[in-house]
Amino acid sequence: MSSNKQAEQIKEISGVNPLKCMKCGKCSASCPSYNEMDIKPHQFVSYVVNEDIESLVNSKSLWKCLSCFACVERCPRDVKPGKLIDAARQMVVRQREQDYLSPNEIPELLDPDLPQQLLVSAFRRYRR
Amino acid sequence: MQRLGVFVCHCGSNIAATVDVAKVAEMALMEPGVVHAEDYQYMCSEAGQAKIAEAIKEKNLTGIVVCSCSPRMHEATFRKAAERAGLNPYMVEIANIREHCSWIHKDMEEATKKAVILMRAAVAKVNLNTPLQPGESRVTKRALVIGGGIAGIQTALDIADAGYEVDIVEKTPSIGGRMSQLDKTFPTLDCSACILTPKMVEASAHEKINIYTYSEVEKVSGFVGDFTVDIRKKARHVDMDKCTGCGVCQEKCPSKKAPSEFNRGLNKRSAIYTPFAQAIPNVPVIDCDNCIKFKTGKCGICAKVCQAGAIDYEQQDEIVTQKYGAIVVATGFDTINLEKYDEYAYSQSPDVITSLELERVMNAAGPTHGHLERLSDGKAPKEIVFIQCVGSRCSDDRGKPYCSKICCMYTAKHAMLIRDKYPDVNVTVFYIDVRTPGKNFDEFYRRAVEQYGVNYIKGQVGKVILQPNGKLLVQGADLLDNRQILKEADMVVLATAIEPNPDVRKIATMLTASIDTNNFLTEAHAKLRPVESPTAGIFLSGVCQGPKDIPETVAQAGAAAVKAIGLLAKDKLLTNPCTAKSDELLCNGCSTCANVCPYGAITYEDKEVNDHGIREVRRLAVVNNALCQGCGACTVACPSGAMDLQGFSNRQIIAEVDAICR
Amino acid sequence: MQEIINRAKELLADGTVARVLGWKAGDLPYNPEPAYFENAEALSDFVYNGFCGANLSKYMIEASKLEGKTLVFLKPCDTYSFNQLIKEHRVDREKAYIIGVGCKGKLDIEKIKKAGIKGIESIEGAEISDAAETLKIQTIYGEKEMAYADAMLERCHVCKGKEHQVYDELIGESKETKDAELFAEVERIEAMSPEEKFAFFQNELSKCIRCNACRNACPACNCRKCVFDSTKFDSAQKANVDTFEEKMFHIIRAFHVAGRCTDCGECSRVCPQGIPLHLFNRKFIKDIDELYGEYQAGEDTESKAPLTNFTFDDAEPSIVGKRG
Amino acid sequence: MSIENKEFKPKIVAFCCNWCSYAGADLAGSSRLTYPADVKIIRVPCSCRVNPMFILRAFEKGADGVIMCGCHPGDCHYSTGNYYARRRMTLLFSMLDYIGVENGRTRVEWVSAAEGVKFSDTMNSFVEKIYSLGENVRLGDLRCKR
Repeated sequence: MSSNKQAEQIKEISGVNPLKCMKCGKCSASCPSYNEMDIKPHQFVSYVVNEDIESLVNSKSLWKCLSCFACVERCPRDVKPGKLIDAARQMVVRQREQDYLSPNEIPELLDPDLPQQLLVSAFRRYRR
Repeated sequence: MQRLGVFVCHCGSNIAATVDVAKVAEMALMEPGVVHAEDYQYMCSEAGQAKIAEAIKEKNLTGIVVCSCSPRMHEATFRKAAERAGLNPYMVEIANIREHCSWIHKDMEEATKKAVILMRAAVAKVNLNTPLQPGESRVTKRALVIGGGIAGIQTALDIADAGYEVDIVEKTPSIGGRMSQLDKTFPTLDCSACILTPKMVEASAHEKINIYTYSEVEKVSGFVGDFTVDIRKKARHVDMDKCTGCGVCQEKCPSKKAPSEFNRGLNKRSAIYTPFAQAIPNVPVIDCDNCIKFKTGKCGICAKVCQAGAIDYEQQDEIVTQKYGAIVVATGFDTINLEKYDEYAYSQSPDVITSLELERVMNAAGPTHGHLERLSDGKAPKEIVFIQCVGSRCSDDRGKPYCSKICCMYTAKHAMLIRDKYPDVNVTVFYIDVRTPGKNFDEFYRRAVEQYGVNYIKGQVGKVILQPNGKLLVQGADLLDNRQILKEADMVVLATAIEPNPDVRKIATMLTASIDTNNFLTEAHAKLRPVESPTAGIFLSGVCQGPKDIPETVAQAGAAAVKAIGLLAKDKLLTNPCTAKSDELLCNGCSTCANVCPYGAITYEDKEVNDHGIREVRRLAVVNNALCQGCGACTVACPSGAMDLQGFSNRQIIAEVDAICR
Repeated sequence: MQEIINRAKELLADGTVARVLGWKAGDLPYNPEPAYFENAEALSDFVYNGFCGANLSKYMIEASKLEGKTLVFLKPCDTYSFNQLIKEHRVDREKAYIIGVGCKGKLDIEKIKKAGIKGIESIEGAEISDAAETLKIQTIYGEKEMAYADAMLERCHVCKGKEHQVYDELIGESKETKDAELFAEVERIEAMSPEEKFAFFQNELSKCIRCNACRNACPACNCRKCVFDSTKFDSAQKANVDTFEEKMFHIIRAFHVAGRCTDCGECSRVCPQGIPLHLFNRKFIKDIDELYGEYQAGEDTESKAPLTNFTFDDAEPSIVGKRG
Repeated sequence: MSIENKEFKPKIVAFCCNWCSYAGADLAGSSRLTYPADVKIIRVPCSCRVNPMFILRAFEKGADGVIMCGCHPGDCHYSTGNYYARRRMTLLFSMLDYIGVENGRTRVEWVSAAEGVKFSDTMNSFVEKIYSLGENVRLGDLRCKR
């Protein structure tokens, strides 16, 4: 998939318009796992704008993000960097064809103490 | 039948790019009454107007239609051109084929079809136009300035120097406004009080300026040249003539619990108080909510200690009604409410303060008598952190979308003053961009960095944590070095966004001045008429129109004064001739129209009328053309159509509707 | 009724009034007409019974211009219209001597005919002094009977009450006749689908022959020169069938009287084609009550009419869509 | 914007008050915000100048939609004009709905001089609504039976 298409897909999944970012750095300032990241939260936005999705997807930050959404909460231009990196993770998961969860698969996977919310968020992310 | 001329403007390529102007002119010739049609590159240019004048004379036209830009732009130009050529200026109609057609449609064929329809509507309307003569209305040679800050004072001084009477209405007990709360001012670092108090004294001493303090505007009626304003002088409970301003009452007053608004609530004041030492007028005010005498009926010490016998507990509010020719709004600004910004811990720790509170802390007359100390424990701070753009440039609903313009300069000023007075204190400023445009401004900021070693870090602060040991931990990011920063600070100063004075919306409604969603008053034209409101006779001075610093405020105050003087200098004003007119034969005299007239322009009289031979005395509506502003509410309320609006008559609008729907 | 005639004779005799405005017996037992009576002899054919539905307050506009006072008999619902005319300075209260006559509900001859009663010679039980329970109608086909309530005008079934709003004297007692909900009919139409509503009104209005009876009878419709007769609005005469005002006549008339119409029901009573014109006015009254607070035109002579008044938090026009 | 029946070109009349919505329309123009060409604007001094007879006239002469724009309540240049307009239009729309005209064909929108974007968005959404409602047959001839 061309980098342009990937960037479009990230924007579509996250519903974020990265052009609204004014590069204030508040997301990086609020990020608890900033130091473990190679690409910093405020750079997610510029990577998506420059459509350099390859390095974003292969970066360590992809899996360092705790999805605490502090950056989404505090961004003054409501650019939601957390959602962008979450969408980038989607791209990786979807590439390995495990991206569609169908209802009939659920019975075997279901064990009694599986939290209901996990199912709902799994469906929210991986439904067709 | 009218002899009409239609002139279609290319407006360079603005119109001609998407509208086939030749076709519009060609179609115009097919309209009833049109005897002349032409198109030209720039109708509003001298050459264009000459073409109009020539066509009027040559073909003795009785009316013209100009298909061009918005009438709000050049209607006056084309009316004057017609008048110079001997045609009544109100026989001119404009078809807006630029803003409403060429600029918003891409397809040439579609845009041309719409332009032709708009031209047809204008021709249909001008066919029914009648020549009108503007009336005259008198001008009261007196101006009102709402707001007693530097903007209001400067405007009042300039108007008074031109020889006109001016009244200043100030809500707080003294004039001086926001500037009186500042310590120093940029870029020259002179002391704010030193440059403000002479102007305040000059204003109070000026025989043409009359100052109402502790007063508010309550009702405004009338219109340009003839405003009638009710001013409510709130009861001070101190007789202004007798009081000598000795201040004994303030010392002796036992109730010291009220937070001092002037010091931003950082310290307390007595129930009977003057906001600050150099207050003008230097007459105290009793704050009834905190005065023991008013709450419980006991006490009354101030009356006892006052030698001048000026205390008067029974004093009541007083309404002063005054007529004015011009009104200048100078209501100033305040910092926004920071409760929603809990990530900066503003409401958790007293050491997190706004820049305006820092002004009071550093001011000699302030709560800490000028010593820079932490408000929690009074110790001298070693580490101070400034955070820029708090609440500004935010598109969420917590803050304001605009840049407040003055914060970068006053933060550089604060940093410089602190480093100068306390060299061992480290100052760090977290910024997104430092915006210091204009004369000597960037040099001022560079001095703070180069000469005083203020540490500027590019990156917003994410969170300020109040630590158990009382120090503040600031979590920020340094985007240039790509490092996250955890800095301990003794004091954090927030460069808070500013917003217009909250009750300006009430004043705007009274003045029918238009106001935008951020509560800034809308100017008549953003570039060409920045100090006037679209409502004639209302002028804007200072931050009520938009964020600006003191130099710009004083410049705009002077400009507003000149505009007001220009209005007051006229003895008569030309009034809008498009006013309502009642047809004597049809009027039922039922007073429905008088009920809806916002200006009270309609009165009734019994008049002898000859209605097709029947002579009888009838009760008829009479419109006072000086008062009527031509809104048209009465024409719709009148069932029989007796009341009609000249310039926008029922038949004209119906003709436009027919032309559009043909 | 004799009591009314005697009182009128007294007032004429002692000169308090110069003329009497009442009803004169028509050629048939069920069509009395409004008439002036200058002297006592003329009063002999004065009549006041169940068929005197005409609202005399509109005639007072002309009567106010005549010399001396005019005695006028007003039913309770007529007095609302008189108050409204006072508010709009169309009548002169001093030139009118008002006697509030009792009312037991007025009759609608169309309903009697629709009940199959033809060839009417005389009707008993319609006098004001009668109990107004049943009507005995002598016809050429024998005697017929009909309940008074079934023959009553639609407006009397939703009567606003029997107190007179303005009067100098009161004569005769009244009888409550309200037995239906005021807005029932309007709500029934509102509940229809847009297609049904349009079909209902197209069917009703297509019967209209533009005779202007409704306009001439309506006390609120009192312009010296109606907008449909003047050149002010480019709304041409009634002859042109396809012009603008032909189609919208009833809607515009309803709009002009909105907030001023006292719901006296005259428009529907006088319409020769039997179109229920009151449905338009009553719809506006219902909207005004719902959106801007209960308002009964003619209850007083000072209050501002709803359409010449406003509050800061009036409903937005989009409420029409939401209300369904 | 869905334009299903290609040949159906709606006629839409917009009454704009000179001080606010007309200035809003100008701002939409100068900011080059597009909306369909079917909308034609008539300038009136204030929204209180719009007589219900104009709106009925527009419908009768073949308009498919009529929109009236004015200043936000409280911002009227003549202080109370739009309050009267608001009542008149509410009653008129209620009557039109009562006789069966789809109430999507009429609309009131308060647009200030600074709201160019709102003006173009309003026009776009209104025209789209009119396209979905199709041609206006109902008010063609209310009186004569088809």
